[in-house]
Amino acid sequence: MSLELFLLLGAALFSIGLFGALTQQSIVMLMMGLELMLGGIIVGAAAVWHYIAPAAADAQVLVVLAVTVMAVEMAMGFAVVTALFRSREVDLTDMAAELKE
Amino acid sequence: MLDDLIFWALALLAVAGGVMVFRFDSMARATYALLTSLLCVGGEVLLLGLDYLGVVIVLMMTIEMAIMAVFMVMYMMNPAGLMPMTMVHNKRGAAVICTGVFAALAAGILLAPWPARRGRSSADPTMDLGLSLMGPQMLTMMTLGFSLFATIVATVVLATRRGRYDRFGDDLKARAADDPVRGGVGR
Amino acid sequence: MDHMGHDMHSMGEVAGLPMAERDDDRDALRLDRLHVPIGPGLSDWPVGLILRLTLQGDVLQGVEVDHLPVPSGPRLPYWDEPWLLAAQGEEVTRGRAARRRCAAHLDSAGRLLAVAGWDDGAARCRRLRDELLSGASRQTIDGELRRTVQRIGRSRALRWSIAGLGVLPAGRGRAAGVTGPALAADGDAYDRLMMWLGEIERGLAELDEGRLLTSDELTGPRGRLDGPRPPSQALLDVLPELLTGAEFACARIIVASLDPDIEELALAPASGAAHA
Amino acid sequence: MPDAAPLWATVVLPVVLAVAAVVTAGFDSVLSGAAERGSAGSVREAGRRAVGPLREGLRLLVQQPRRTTAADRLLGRLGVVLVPVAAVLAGAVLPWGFGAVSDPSVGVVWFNAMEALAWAAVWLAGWGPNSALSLIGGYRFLAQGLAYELPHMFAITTAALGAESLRVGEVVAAQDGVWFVVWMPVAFVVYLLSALAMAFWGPFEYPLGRDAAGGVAAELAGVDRLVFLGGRWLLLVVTAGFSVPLFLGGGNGPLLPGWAWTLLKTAAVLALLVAGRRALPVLRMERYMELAWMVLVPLTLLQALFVAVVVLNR
Repeated sequence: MSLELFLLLGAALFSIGLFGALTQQSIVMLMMGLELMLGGIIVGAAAVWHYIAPAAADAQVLVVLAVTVMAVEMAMGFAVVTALFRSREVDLTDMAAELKE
Repeated sequence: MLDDLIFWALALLAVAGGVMVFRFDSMARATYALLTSLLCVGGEVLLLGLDYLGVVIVLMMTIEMAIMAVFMVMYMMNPAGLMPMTMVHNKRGAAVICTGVFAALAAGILLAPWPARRGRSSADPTMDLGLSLMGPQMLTMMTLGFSLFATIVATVVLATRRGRYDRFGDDLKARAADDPVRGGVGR
Repeated sequence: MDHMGHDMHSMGEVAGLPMAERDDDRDALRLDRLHVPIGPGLSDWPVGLILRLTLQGDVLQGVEVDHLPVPSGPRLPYWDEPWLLAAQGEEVTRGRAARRRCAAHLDSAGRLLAVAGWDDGAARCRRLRDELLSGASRQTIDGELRRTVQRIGRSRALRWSIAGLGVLPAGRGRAAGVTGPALAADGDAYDRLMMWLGEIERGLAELDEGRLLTSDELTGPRGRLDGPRPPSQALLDVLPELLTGAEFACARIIVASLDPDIEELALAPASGAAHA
Repeated sequence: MPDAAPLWATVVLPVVLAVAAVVTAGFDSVLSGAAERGSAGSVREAGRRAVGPLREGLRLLVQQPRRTTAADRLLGRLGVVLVPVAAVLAGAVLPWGFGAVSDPSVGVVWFNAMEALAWAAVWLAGWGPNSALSLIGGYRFLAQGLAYELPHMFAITTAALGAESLRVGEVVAAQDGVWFVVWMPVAFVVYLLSALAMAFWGPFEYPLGRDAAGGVAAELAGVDRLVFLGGRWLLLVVTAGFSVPLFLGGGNGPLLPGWAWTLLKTAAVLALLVAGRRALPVLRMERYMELAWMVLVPLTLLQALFVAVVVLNR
């Protein structure tokens, strides 16, 4: 176990999440990609706390921040999907983009 | 040694779960693959000695994914994955971008001269976190609090169709709310 | 790639099951609809009743009432027997009729309480029903029956739980041809339960009554038997209106609070005359 | 104060919990027998009724499992197994007397997280069989979770606040003098309510409601059913048992040793719940939800505020 390994794990999760967020058409699936990216960030922040600056709580605060962002992102995402679905019957990003035209 | 073993097991499971999120046809399975992945993240955080944050991640992610599954089933066209279909766009471009991002991150991680550990963790990192959030990081905490509050208001406004005029009449004088299903407080 | 994805819903079957289709719903979300029949055999369910439900989530968007074919033989509907026999000219004591009425209401109350999830109350009602039908004398059963009825009547939690479900005002009930306790209750599921409990307590006083039932007293546990249609038919007729828009659990409670008796429908053919 | 528990405790814990669950189920069976068939009359008959759940369990062991069309067996099975697993994991922080199998520094949060796991498990078990009624049951439990979880968290937090620690051992130690139930009655009552809700048992049986033909458990048969329903009794025992260290002083008490007091108090709480259940119908979530959010949440917040002020002035 070393800092590099943890960071690589974080980077892997981040990249997988990014792939999902870029490719998925469904807004809900896109959010799952975002969650995965935030999961990668959490691993990175916790590793930095443990291996570089355990005396300061800043990295811990970053984890708290990431967890909160996850919650906010999910809640807002589903609210937006519900509103979109109700008014336009759309749950795909491409279709939402077409609505602008 | 045991720690190494746990690290590798959790890491592989986390990555595998993450990959499976976008490979499963069934929405329920995709959601719970994501949950597996995030629970492993929580496990890694526990392994790093952050007990409180690790357990909180487990707690929050479980609840979050349980609710997420409902929305997945509600809005996705193929919730149970009984009809295999793909709903992706721009797969190749995304693959290139993501490989590039991972390569860049990995290069940075492996090449960067990481500083040596400064100081040592106190006996109770949870206490540190609390003191920090209530002290130097108070501004962060307040921002988080307000954004959570704003989220609650915004989500309700976005998601609901009925306002108080629908429930209590145009003059808001109706004694009992006109809801499709009656609640338990008897208003 | 697949922008027309939503049409996939209407495309036939998967694994031998029809796919759900989408349609308008209560919350204006146009979600998937499921067609689920419930009945004819289900615990705490009127035997023979079939409801073809259109469910969105657990909200009933549409209800079709159906029932198993009713054998129209010489056997009279069990719960209405004393009154019909009297109408045919047999000698039936008022005590026997009161006993049958009490037992019928205990049966209905037991079903309603079971669906409302009060196992204890339901079990007590059913035990008392069986004791009544097996001929327990008034002295032996009086105390416990009164205690049980009072206990159910006093339960605030039960009232909190089922009040406001399936409101059937007397005007609408009368228009649909409902008679008996459901009409007299003039209210929701809780009012109908209280009406049953009241009739049980009144019937208790008559258990040992030796006078004979006259042939024009034709009011069974579910209503007047000399009307154009059997009382349960009217109860079935009001079901769709009361159930549409209700949630699944509430729907079960509403059905149990009306408690139509499918057997009673055998009275139907001879309209105008109750005795078939 | 808390001693480190020996390794064998890890093995003994599930057994002890299972025995407690069987005893509780037996007691419940005696009470419902009295309602269904009149009072037992003889000790022999009462005993026969008490072993009813055990017999039923054996019957389920040999029963064939049921298969449904297009079921998601993996997820369904996972949900069924997770219920008892979550219960035992949550039970790991239960102090027996003064020593628990494990007493981590965030034991209170750990307990809560394991319960949340049961949340997801019940939905999975309802999703698995691809049946409308069991899915309705699964959704009901999610709604139930949304209703009880917040008041529940505030109630637990209040106890931790009173002890100024998240370690269960220290919460017990803080009740050396006055039990928390004395000055946190609201939190205690809310905790008991949510303990029942968490175990989806008694008045909170809504996800397994009779009206939905057994809800989540509608399609479960054989060993699956045994594991799921047995896990539910385990959850009930664990959640009821956790009220003892949180509010009832844990192993604190005169004369008797700590473990005996824990046992006595746990039995008393369980008896109260099993007997109290007989007076209540099922609380349906469309009603309870509003009650929980409009009444219980503010009440528990006020309780927490009160405790916080007391702690600050101590």
